[in-house]
Amino acid sequence: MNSFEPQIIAFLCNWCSYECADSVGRAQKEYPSNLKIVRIMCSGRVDPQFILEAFQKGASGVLILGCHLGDCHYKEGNVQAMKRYIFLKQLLPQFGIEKDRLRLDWVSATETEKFTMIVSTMVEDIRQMGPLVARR
Amino acid sequence: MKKQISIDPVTRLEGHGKISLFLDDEGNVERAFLQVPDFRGFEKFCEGRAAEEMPTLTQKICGVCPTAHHTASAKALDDLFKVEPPRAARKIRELLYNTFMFEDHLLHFYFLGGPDFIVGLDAPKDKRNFFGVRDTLGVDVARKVIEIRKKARELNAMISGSPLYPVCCLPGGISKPLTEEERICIKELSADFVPFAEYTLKIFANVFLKKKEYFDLMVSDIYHHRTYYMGLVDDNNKVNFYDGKVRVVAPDGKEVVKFTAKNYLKYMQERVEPWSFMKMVYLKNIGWKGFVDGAGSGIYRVGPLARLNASEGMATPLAQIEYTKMFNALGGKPVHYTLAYHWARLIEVLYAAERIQELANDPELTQPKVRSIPDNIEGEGIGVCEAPRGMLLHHYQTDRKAILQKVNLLVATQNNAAALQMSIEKAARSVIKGGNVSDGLLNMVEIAFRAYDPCFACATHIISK
Amino acid sequence: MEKPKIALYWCSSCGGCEESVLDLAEDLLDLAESVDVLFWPVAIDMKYHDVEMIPDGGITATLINGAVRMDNQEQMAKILRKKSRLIIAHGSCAHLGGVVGLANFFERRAILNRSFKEVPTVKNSQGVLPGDETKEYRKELGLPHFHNTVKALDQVVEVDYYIPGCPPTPQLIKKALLAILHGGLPLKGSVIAEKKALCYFCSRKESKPDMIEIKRFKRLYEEEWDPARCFLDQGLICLGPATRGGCEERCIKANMPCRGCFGPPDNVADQGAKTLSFLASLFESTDEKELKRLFNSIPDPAGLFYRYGLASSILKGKMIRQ
Amino acid sequence: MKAGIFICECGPNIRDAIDINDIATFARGLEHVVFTASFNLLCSEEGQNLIERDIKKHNLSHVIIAACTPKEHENTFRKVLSKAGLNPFLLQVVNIREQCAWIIKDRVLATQKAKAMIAAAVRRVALHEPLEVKEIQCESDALVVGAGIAGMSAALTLAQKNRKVYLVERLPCIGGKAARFEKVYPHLECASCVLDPLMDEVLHHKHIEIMTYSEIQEVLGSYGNFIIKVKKKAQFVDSKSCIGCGACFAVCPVKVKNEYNEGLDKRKAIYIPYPGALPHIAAIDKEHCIRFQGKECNACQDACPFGSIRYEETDQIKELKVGAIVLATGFDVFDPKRASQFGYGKIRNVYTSLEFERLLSSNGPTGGKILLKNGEPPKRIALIHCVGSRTKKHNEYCSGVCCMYSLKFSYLIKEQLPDSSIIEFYTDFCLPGRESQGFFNNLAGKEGVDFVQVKNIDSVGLTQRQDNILITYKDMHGKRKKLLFNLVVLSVALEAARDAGKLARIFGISQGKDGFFLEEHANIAPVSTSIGGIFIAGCAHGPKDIQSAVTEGQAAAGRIFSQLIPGENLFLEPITAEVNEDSCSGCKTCVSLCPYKALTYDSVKKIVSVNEVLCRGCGVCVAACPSAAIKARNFTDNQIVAEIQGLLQG
Repeated sequence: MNSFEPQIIAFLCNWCSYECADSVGRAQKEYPSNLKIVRIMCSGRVDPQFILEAFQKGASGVLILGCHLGDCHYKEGNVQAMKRYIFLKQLLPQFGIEKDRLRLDWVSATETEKFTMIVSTMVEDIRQMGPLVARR
Repeated sequence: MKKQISIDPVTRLEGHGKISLFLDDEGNVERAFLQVPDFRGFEKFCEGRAAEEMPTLTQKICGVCPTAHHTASAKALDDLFKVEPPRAARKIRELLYNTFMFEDHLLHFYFLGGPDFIVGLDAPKDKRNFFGVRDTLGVDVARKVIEIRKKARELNAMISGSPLYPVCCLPGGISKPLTEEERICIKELSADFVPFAEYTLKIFANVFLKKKEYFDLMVSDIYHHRTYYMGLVDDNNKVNFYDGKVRVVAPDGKEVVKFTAKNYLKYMQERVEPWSFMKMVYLKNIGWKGFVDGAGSGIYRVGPLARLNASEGMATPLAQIEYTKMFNALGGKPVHYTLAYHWARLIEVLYAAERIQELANDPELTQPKVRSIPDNIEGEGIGVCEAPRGMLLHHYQTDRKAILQKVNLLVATQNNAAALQMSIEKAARSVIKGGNVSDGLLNMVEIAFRAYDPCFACATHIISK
Repeated sequence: MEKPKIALYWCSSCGGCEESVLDLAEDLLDLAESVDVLFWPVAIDMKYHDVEMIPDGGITATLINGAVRMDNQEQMAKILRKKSRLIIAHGSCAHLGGVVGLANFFERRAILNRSFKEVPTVKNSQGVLPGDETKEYRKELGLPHFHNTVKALDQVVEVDYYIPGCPPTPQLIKKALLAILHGGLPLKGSVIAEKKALCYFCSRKESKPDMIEIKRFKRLYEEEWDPARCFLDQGLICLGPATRGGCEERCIKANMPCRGCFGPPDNVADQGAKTLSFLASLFESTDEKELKRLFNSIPDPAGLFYRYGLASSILKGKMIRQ
Repeated sequence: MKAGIFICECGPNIRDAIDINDIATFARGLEHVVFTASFNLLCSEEGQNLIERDIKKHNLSHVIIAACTPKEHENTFRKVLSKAGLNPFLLQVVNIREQCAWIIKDRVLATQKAKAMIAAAVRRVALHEPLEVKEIQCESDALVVGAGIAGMSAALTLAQKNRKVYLVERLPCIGGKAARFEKVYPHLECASCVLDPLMDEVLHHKHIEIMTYSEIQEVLGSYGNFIIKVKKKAQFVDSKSCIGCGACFAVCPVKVKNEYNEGLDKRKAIYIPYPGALPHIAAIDKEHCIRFQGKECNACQDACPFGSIRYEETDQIKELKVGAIVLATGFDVFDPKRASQFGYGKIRNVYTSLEFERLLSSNGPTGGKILLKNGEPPKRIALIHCVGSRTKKHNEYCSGVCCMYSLKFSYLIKEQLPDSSIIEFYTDFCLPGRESQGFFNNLAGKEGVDFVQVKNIDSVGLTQRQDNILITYKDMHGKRKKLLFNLVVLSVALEAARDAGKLARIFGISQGKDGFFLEEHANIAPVSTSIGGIFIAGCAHGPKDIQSAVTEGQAAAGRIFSQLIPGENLFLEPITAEVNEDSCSGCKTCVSLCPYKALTYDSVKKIVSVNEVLCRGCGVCVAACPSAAIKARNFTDNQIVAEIQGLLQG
């Protein structure tokens, strides 16, 4: 089980969180290579279908990062993201997916510490949960 | 060296079926099996669903008798939520239900079971179907059959939205009342139901009663089994499709028990055979004695003939006349001839048609109040009704939020399952001798179960507790 | 000239699709004139060995209904694929997996045990299961294998067209058959129904406000509702916005909300996820607790959003336990 | 499809952390990929030429560039594609520097991840569609609402570069509130010396069309092409011939409170707001003129030497076509009646700061003399800060200007009444900027000007004592104290204009919870709003001093200059949403989600349409659409799903 390396898909919004990932890079702070980033304009673009696709195609966890509430580049896109996230989180257990495999959080462009913290704890948590096997 | 013959799939019935015959060295039938090779496992996946969705969910068990499942389910919910539908709602449900019985029974006579006799047992197999019926009785009759069926469908669509799958039943009533315009329209649509039912009985008379070889076949030992019979009856022990008590009569016609559906667990038990997905129900207190008939065996039958055997008459005048006529012609109650199911079925068609007319003329039908809103969730509910093929029972248990925890369903054809097996085996043994097998003879085996109008789709989706 | 040859077959199904063919009523007779029906278990006496006689491509079109649950159904579907120039998935089960697909919330074992061992009506002390070896005629009496996962037809064979619906309307079946007989079939892979979602055709459309604001979802048994007003606006879940149109609004006419039997519109991979998406946007609240409460006021969301489409949804069912 | 992959070594940055050859070979093996190259520095002139050359040479149809973050050079590389004759959007940049090289120390893992990312990019770019940068023709004229200091600066700045500007003012005169001040800080210049030339220029500028006594009724269209309905209220005086001689008000029998002097004196029903108000033209106020109550009266008409009175005049609706809008609709002051402890309106000689400005003003009710109601000059004067500001009860914010104008008052009082003694009651001083502290220090030195700090303003209470006013308060140690005054000025908060809500609705912009118009972004887009082409300036956007109001007016003008150029088209963001009319069911799910009002329901077609001018391409509507009828250009569902698959399965 410990040898299991989870793959985590992260949806990052162009303005705060993707910028933050870049800052982390520029600061050359290390974080687990398990995280695979998909760049979108706004966390509000995240369609629940994307999250299910990720789980179906082999992700053991999905992370959504957006601008802090109130700081959304598009005013309230992140609010919509949050609503769908909360709804989907409630639904996942019926599909045998633990709620904690899906995570949403807010990071500003400068919160590099928070970013690396979120990523490494999530990778660790999911390594503990083990892999998911989707029906074919 | 044994020889196996299989009829696969068995045709002109609802669902998947296969008959396997095993001939001994003399070419005589040693054993015959009616296998049902399909299973959808409905049972499990209704757990966790919302109770109020069950009438529209469980009816997908069977596209031939969805209205039966829809109704049994709704009645189980009435019980679960402890609500009594308003009078108008109950009557509309009954109207919906009788129209469905009317239509479904006719379908069997003209499309499924009837063609064997209307077209002829000796007819080539590609003729033994509705198109053959069209050629035999003439295209006008065929068109009339279709027209009548269409009217029945329209009538039900008006009440329930869909001509096939009703969606109108809710705990404590139905989703919409009927307007006076609709009632008038219903009257017109159903105007020629009774005449057509009588006409169909005439056809039956011509085919069966006037043709000696068919009458002899009907009363021959090939298709004869002395079993118990079960059916719903009203307070006067008259046949009722929508509601009533469960009455069981012995092979000698005497009542052995009469119980309310709520106590079904006391009286009914199921058996599993490794060679079929269809479970077989039998009378618990008598028990399973193998595939044998007689008072000593718990095997019983349901459906049209069983209902007539288990009752003391029909609640409508014309049907009552036909009822007496049949028992007189076949030597009194109970009738054990499997092929008489065809006759009993058409008497029920007449009854349904008469009942539809009564209801269509009932002023209460258009009262606006059609729902009673429940104020508590009892947590357990049982609903029963007479499906075309026999008694159907839904049993639900839910949590406080009316989410299903346990479900149990006893379906018409399961009640007949053991009898079906006996019937085809007996028929096979009687008609196939000395290795002489032909399509015609094999069909003689098939007519043994077609008489029951079995529904294997239903029978293999038992949602179990 | 020779008539087109048609076959109908059912996999794991209820027979409703057959009935809806009979509901073609008088059109059925006319159609019967212009085609040869080679195989149709519910209506005519042709057996499997008759089917094997048919040369490859010998059938113009085969309508298959029902989901694929047993291995013999998969085999038959493959045989018919070979024999037929066109395969048409007929009805929700063949199209999406249908109600049967809900079984994908459970494992094979649990489903069998439930009905054949655990039920109170069953007396089965030896714990016999259908498909177990029989004492007599072991081989001959074997039963087909019961798969762990229910599949839609196009998950086992290539499907040319889809007729959606539980059941499909006779109109759509007619439309499809006429297109087959007289040409004019749409793009391969098309679903033969409307492109737009049900909402567009709904008689209650005008009553739907730009912004719906509801405090919670109501259960169908809780109260009566306005027979003319948008269900969503009344707090009743309706899958209309996420469901393909063409059903003739049967349920709406009966004053009942949509349950999604026509499946998602084109380009939607997961009807349930989309339903969740649009429901989430109905709420003003941004408070996590409140939103949880709102969502939890939906009983059995997965069973409702995926009523007909689970088997063909992105996840296809519950994750498999290792 | 022929995809080419260019890998940037970014000097040692990527080269040292990732096995370039390994990923190049891997990439070469991917479907659609016909060409791979790596280079030391792709963003360099040389690198760009190399890309352009290879695109042409191998006639590539799609390009993947594995380098640094797209936020750095995506545009650079898009230009390169254009130069090479490819649509710039057939490009996908893979961020292997920030996301691999710099954050994964293990070379093997870094290389592995880079491969997955490249595989994902190839799958994604295969689904890219060429996008056109759409252009729309647009009006370069502008509408400025509110002819206060901010509005005038915006109008002038625009007009100076020959933009036609419609300057709409609700009142009969321009200049806003500042025009009614006597002197302005920090240099105590006379306000009219500062403003009159400005107003004059506005008044006579050939590119500015002033519409006084006018109100906005309706706004249609969007950025570049607004259509505005303006109601010009009847003034009943011919603006051409009237010279404002005043003969008419002498004879007018009706007297009403003069709101332009904060009701401190009376005016007639035909009037000019205040001496020197511009334009200097009389107006009849219909509400009070007895003629319009049905009485027989021609007094003004008979008295007018120029025959300028036009009783028959009616309201006119004028339609304007403009490309952009500046809202500079100003503020209103806090009404102290809402804070009863100050006894405002009950106790004599208690004034709001705005009233006091009029008392000080040479064109005000007293001709600039500071007098008590009894005509005597006051001896002891109190100034109370923060009335209605910095308290949860009323306005949580600090109005930011009250300290300075209160200090200004002290200067001016001392100027006029050297022997008077002044006490300023305050809790804190807000003196930002280069000049303020000095302004305070100079005053603090003055004899007879004292500052009393109180714990909080709510602890200050006023009561009438004969002709005097008793002020009680808690000092910093919580001790109750009393002092006697004969005149008190309340430094009231600046609040959102009373009609801000109505305007917000008309223009479709948002308000903050304090009622002021909401900017698009507090830091990086302070004068634009969520609605493209609508800008805000001055106190309509929040409390401000004159300097900042002017700055914002000019800034708004600058935004318009930079985007609306006469004869040139407006370039639209190509990455926007697009509605597929065949699939849209008109379920309206998306409509309320769009923060830019870019989505509207077409009740004829029964579906929704996108206004690409307003859409910013966030994609919120796309995710919500249950019919997948909305496409997010360059972020389509299948592009993103392809990327996900690539990342997970290579």
